[in-house]
Amino acid sequence: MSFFSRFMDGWRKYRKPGYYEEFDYHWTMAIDLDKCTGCEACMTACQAENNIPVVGEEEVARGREMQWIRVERYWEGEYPNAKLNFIPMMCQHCDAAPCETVCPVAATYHNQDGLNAQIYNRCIGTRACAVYCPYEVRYFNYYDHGWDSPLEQQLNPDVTVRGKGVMEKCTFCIQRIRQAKDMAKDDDRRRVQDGEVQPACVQTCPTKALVFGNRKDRESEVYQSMTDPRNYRVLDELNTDSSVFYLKKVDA
Amino acid sequence: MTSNVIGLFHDPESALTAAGELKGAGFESLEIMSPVPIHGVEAVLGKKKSVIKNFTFMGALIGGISGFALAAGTAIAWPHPVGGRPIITMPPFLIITYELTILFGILATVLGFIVSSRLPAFRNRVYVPESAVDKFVVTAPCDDAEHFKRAEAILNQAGAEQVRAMSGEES
Amino acid sequence: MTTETFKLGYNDIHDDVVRSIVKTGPKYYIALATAGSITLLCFFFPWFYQLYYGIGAAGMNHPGVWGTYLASFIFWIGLSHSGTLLSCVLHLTNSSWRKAMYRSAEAMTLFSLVVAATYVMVHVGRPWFVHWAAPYPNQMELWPNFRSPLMFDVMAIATYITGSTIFIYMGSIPDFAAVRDRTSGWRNTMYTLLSLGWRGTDKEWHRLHWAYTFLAVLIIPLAVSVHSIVSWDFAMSIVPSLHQTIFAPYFVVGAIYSGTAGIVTVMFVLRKTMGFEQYITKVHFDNLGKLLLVLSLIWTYINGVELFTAWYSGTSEEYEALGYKLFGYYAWLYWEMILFCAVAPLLMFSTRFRTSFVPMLILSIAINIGMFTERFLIIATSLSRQYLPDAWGVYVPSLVEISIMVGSFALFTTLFLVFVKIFPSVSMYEVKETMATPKMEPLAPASGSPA
Amino acid sequence: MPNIDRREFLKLVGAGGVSVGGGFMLREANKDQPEYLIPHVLAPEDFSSGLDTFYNSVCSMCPAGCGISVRTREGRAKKIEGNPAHPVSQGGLCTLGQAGLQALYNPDRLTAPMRRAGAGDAGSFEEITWEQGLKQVGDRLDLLRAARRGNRVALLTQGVRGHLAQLLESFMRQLGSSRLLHYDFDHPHTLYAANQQFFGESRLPYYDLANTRLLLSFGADYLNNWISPVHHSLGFGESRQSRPDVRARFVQIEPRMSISGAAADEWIPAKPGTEGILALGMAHHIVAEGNYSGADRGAWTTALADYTPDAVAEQTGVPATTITRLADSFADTAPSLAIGGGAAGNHSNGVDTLVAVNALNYLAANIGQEGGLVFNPEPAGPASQQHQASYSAMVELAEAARQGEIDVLIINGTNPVFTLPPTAEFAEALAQIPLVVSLSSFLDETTALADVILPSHTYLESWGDDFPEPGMGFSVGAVSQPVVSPLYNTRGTGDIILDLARRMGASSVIPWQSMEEFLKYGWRRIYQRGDAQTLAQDFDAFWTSVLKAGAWGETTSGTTAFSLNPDVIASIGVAPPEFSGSEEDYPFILHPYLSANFHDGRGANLPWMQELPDPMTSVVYGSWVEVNPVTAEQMELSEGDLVDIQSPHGQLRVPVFIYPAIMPNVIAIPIGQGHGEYGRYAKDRGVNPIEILSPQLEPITGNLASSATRVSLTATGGRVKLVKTSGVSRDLGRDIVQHTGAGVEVSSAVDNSIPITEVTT
Amino acid sequence: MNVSIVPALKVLRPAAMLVIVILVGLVLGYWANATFVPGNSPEQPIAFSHKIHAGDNEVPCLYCHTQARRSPSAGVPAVSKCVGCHLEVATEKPQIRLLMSYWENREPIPWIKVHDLPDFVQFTHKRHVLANIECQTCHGPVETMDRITVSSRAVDGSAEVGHPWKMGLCLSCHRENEVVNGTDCLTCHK
Repeated sequence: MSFFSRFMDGWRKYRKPGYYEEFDYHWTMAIDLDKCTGCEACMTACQAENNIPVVGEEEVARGREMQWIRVERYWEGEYPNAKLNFIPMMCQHCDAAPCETVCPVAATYHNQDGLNAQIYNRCIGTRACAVYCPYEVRYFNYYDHGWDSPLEQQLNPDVTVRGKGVMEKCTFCIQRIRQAKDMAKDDDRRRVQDGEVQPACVQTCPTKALVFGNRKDRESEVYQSMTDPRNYRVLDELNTDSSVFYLKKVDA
Repeated sequence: MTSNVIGLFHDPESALTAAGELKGAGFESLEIMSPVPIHGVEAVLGKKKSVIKNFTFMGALIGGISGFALAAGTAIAWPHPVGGRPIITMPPFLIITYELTILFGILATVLGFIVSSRLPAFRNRVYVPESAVDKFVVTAPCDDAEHFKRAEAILNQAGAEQVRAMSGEES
Repeated sequence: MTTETFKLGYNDIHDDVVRSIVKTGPKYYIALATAGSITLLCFFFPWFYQLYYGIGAAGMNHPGVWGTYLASFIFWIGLSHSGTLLSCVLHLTNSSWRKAMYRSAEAMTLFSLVVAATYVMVHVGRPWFVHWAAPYPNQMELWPNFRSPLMFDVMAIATYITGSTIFIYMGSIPDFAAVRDRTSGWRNTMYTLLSLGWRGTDKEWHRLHWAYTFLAVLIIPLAVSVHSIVSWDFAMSIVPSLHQTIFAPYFVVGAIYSGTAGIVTVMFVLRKTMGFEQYITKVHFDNLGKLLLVLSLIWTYINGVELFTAWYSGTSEEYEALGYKLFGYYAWLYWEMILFCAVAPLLMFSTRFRTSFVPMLILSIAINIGMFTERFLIIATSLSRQYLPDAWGVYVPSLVEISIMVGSFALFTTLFLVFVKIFPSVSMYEVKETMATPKMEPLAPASGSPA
Repeated sequence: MPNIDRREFLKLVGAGGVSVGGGFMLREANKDQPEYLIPHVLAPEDFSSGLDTFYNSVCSMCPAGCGISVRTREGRAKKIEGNPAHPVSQGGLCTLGQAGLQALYNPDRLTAPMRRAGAGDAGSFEEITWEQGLKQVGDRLDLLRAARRGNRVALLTQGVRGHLAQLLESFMRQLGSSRLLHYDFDHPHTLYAANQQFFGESRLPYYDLANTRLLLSFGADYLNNWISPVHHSLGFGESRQSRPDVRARFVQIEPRMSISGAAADEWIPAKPGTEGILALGMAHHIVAEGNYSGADRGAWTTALADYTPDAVAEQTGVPATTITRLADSFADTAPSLAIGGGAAGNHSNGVDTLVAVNALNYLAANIGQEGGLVFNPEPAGPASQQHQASYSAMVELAEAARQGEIDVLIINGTNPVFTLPPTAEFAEALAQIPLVVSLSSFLDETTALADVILPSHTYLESWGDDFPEPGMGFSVGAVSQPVVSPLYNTRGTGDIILDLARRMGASSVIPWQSMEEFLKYGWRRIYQRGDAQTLAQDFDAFWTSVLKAGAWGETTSGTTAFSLNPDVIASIGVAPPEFSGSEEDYPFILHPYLSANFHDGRGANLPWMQELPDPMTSVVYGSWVEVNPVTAEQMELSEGDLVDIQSPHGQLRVPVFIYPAIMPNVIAIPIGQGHGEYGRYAKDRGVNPIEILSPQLEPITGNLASSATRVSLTATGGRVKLVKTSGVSRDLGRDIVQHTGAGVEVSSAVDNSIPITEVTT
Repeated sequence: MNVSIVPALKVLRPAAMLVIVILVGLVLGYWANATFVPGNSPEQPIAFSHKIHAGDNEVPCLYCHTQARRSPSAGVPAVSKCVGCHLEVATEKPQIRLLMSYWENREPIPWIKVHDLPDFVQFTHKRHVLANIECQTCHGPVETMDRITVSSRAVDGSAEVGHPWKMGLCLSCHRENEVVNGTDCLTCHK
């Protein structure tokens, strides 16, 4: 196909948004804040699954901690009526992600499954995406991290270990998604069924506050949750159109 | 190799008059070398039309088109959905277009200058170093002694400080 | 038009300028050596360390992922903004007082751009892959993302460097020719090539004039676009107190402001060191002073507007950011900036101040310090106060960063020192233009005869 | 081509040659270095390179006994996940459980048997062979046993259940020693005692959070580390949102807001130690209001006569209205549930307090009810409750040692030197014991004082089993199998004990060669019960299926019929708590609590746990003391100020953290940091509040009343930067965590998404 | 006097030529190495010949590299597998003796990896084998090699000899066969 005809096709196809609705998946997470107890099991699970390094006390003191998913805490009121609200915060996989537009080398972009992709080996480390992300969930490798032997034997072989100068963030455990798709292919299924794939955080959550699945499947658990009347999205006013839905805390 | 008659003047005005008279006397392709651009040369040696502006314009035009083609073409060849924007995202592409317009415009202008001013000089051209400092020099090609006589007369008449013959390659 | 600035003839200018190039005293070499070694020690050495260790060598952290590197980048881009831009404007408005100074002003543009470009490399996490930001055919079949404000930057700055290089070169062709005639040896070779065999014929003058004019016309919008685009690196984000429509004009004005101040500094130095007392005079300082004053007023105004809108918005985000800027961790820097860039310049209302050299020098330096702070604050304050309070944090520059910052000035100086030995740092022919052209004299007896 | 003279030509040629070489080398230089492909010699049948293998096992990071399934790849454990089939964890897992991997791959593990080098000081050891080590110990045991002086041997282990417990028991019986102590710092002795008193059985009932509609928790941090946190969390989630149109309400009563307090709908600060009084106050109200109409109503009325809401309000500092409100709703909602424990149980009146809580359940008729508390049957496997050592039991042991009554002390896992207050003088006692043997996998404070170290496997390398206490209303069991081959020259605890048993000539009674063998022996009996659920054609099938499933359960449930012994009612009553130290000298009450990350300190050597921000404060890598904002203001303290905390028995220096939800006269310090040994990640970090606890006892159980120490607080003027990950923990009206009333609003988030994300209908 | 830049150019000529020669030289050297030096082809601990096994005796690849069918990594056979045949076959050859010595000492054979991908690429053999793509497409004519060499047969222009595996190679193949999400970065990089 000549470049010109390719150009003209693209020209016709790509002038409007919404050109990739035909794809099968739109991975989405729903987090029930009424269930979340802030136990942070998700954080450790994520760290174990995704080879997230431990940076050490000094680096944390300098604000260099690495947590793809972090539990934020917000106090409300004063003693004796003080309340503490937790909210797990990870990459929201926005469909209108500010971070994607700014990357000069397209190291972060939106893939057809509604994932906000971060390609480590393409990243040149301008860190612009981290500035543009209103959720501040992008973490930068300020240097090469090490694992005291034999801790490195625990590293997950399916996830790249990031080197210095590279941005990283939550991937919705893309390696698990790929694996599930692979299995689906094995028995000639077109789609991954609901519940077949769970990110580490969702899997471990003791209260089952986190739900993950394919939004385009109307029967899926996540679709039920995200359409729950309590749903809202953090910083929705910014129109980032995020794929992580939170269910409001209930006051009773 | 052609030989030229060369008149050095102390001031632009007399140089101009000299040039005017030479022209009147039927000398062709006169040149005035000066340390600074002289006002009113065109009145004497006739209007000059510069092609540079055409170069600039064309350059800018090509730049604009190729700029947009570059941005849009890249986007289409590798359609990365980004930030929920359409693949062909006008505003940013227009900025790229704008920049490339200017870039090509500039380059074309230089080209235009090179071409139209017939620089750099590869042949040995007639040159009087003083003209770079403070003298105003009128040169006219004249091949035979008789022409030279007439030219010299005119130049001296116009108040040349010095009149020489000089040979240079036709450039 | 001619101003009676110069009481000397064409010859003297030649002598002065050529001397300034050919005659080199020990002072120069000492200066060059110092600047060069500082560059190595404070700029390249820490940078290489950072390449080896990672950006962690700098003080950047989680909310504050951008820091002094980017601030310096903007600063240098800004500094570049008066030279060529100013000289273009003045060329088109054909104001004569520019002519003695514009050459060095343009040089300033060029070199600050070079420094800025190096800063991009310093800032980026993996500079060895930075070429991926350039569109070229590669086996990865992947080209840059032209939707990114950073790509605008790449384009704009590339264009700008090309443009201003060409502009300064074009402007000095006749002078190269002039110097060529006075030099010998390798210099002569160099200038012969540089001057392209310029003879100063009426035709060449005519072409040069037009080419130069067109360039000027092209470069003015370019320069404006460049700094607007730099501002968009920030304004296009949705970070509170960065996401502002006023940013483009704000940056452009700030750029010209700091750039003009920079010119004043450079003028002063040239004047003292190269012995250009006759060419760079009170007049220039006076005019530059007026310009600076106007710019400072505009700058102050825009700053006020920024604060006002932030305050008026009343949203928690803007409000917190504002409060943090005025009274937060970096507050002292903010007030320092206000003092240097908004208050001090008011002195220039007095003509005596404008026309006295040393005070102007001090002021100009103060202004640039203030402007650097401004760039730093724009990044530091807004990044440390974003949407999620839980993720707030403070960024403090590390030693490496500071040293590189200092080093970059040395780098600039080094480049400039090299420049003054190659380029005629005062445009001879244009200065001549501003002088009284020789007047008609009684006919001298014809001399000489056909060879 | 212009003419070139010879020299120039040569020069060019030379340069050309050199640069060609250069280019060649350049290419050579950026060829990548070779890697190796090391195959098996004999491939194990369940091995396949590049594919995951999952092994189900049991988590031993805390006593809860959750089921885990471990993902391994090429013989390396990569990830621990909750085992969905296991009734306790049901697929969930807590932070500590996740971090088990770092216990396995910890750089500071003991890699081989060691012996104290010479008479050398603590910590200097020389490596020995297993034969040497086992011989040294075995011979000694053999001698003592032969000499009928087996009682001079003591075995101190962390709380273990299942067949390992049984093994230890018979081992000690063979020795003829009664000194078998299971010691955990956080073992709920008072709860067992209270149940003994009230229900007449010293066992934990099953708290059915999942189906309850109102939970009153008296000081029990049930979501974090009380008994079975993961299971409670599951229940919490269930009862909160998973039931249509029913949402349980959670009320937490404690002086310092714990994680459970934060999760609760209502947090009520009651004076430390008065929780029981509060419970009785509510009981009084329930009875008085006639919400209770049992036969023994009269008895209750008399028993609770003094606990009028006003009197109670006066003692507890909780307004009477609150008490009555809670009492009413507790009685009205069915099923409702009251649980007590944690700090509330660790006071001088601990047992009475928990009895009072049980009484509440009784009065609200929650006992034996779904959604209330359900009795458990006898656990299917061996239990160890009777051997659980209270504080005073440990003190006795130490005393005995000082008297020279102990020749050999075998320590397995537990770390008393760290978890006992210095007043118990345990370290000194160890010095008196001729032969201290540690089976720990890490060089913790206690092991550092041992004479011989026989390092045991981590739980991911060894055989074992567990019968979670409490069961799930029915008895549950699970076998924990090795998921990776041992990393180092270590052995399973069971195997070591078996070996020692052989060496002391008890092999006639303890014939098994390995723990696995012994387990099979034990489980064969379970199999022979022939429960319908576990029916399999033969034992091996049963065994493999248990291993595969990672869990086993039987549906025999505990007693449902329950009649209260009348004289219990008469005895009901909670005395005001006693504290050590006078209120004048020590104005504050110290509230030490189990850290979310480190449990009782055992997690402190895991880097993940060290770097995991504390859920409530987001502090990492250190200790802090939580102070009420008002108090802090009065004392002009701000975050990071170093303060001296003085108790009658010691002093600590800690940075201050301003904690919005703690009573003004209470200060809290997390337990877990402040190790002097225990590896590079734990060593010399933060402080250990246990060090300054007074030996205040709970009389009935002899348990340490760890929340009953008074302290004073003095600013030192020093200041440190408290390392934490949170910036500002207040959302300044930004509505980040949104709330809604019980009523439901129509939402917008889905509707206003832009086209590309529209849910295709 | 006259003016022209030619003399100046003359002066510069030698220097200019030197520069040109050096540049050309560098490129030439690099290219020569890339073209004529065979790709990564290390000496293996045992001189195992794919030619004999896969070529002459036509042992199917998947007989030894069993994993390739169901796992991301093809895997190398356990020593036991080799021994399985060589207890009977060609027992007295020196290399087989070597093999046996490994077997008797229960030592694994430290094969050196020839075909190596960067760590940030997550390639899975399974999908490609199941898609009936010949091993040779990427690994070259292994059955003709006595010692495994990164060969040029894989190259379809997008990758130079000696290092056939460049991203372009994967991409072009994915494009031609229109793999679903075949050009999505996340397909290989995670």
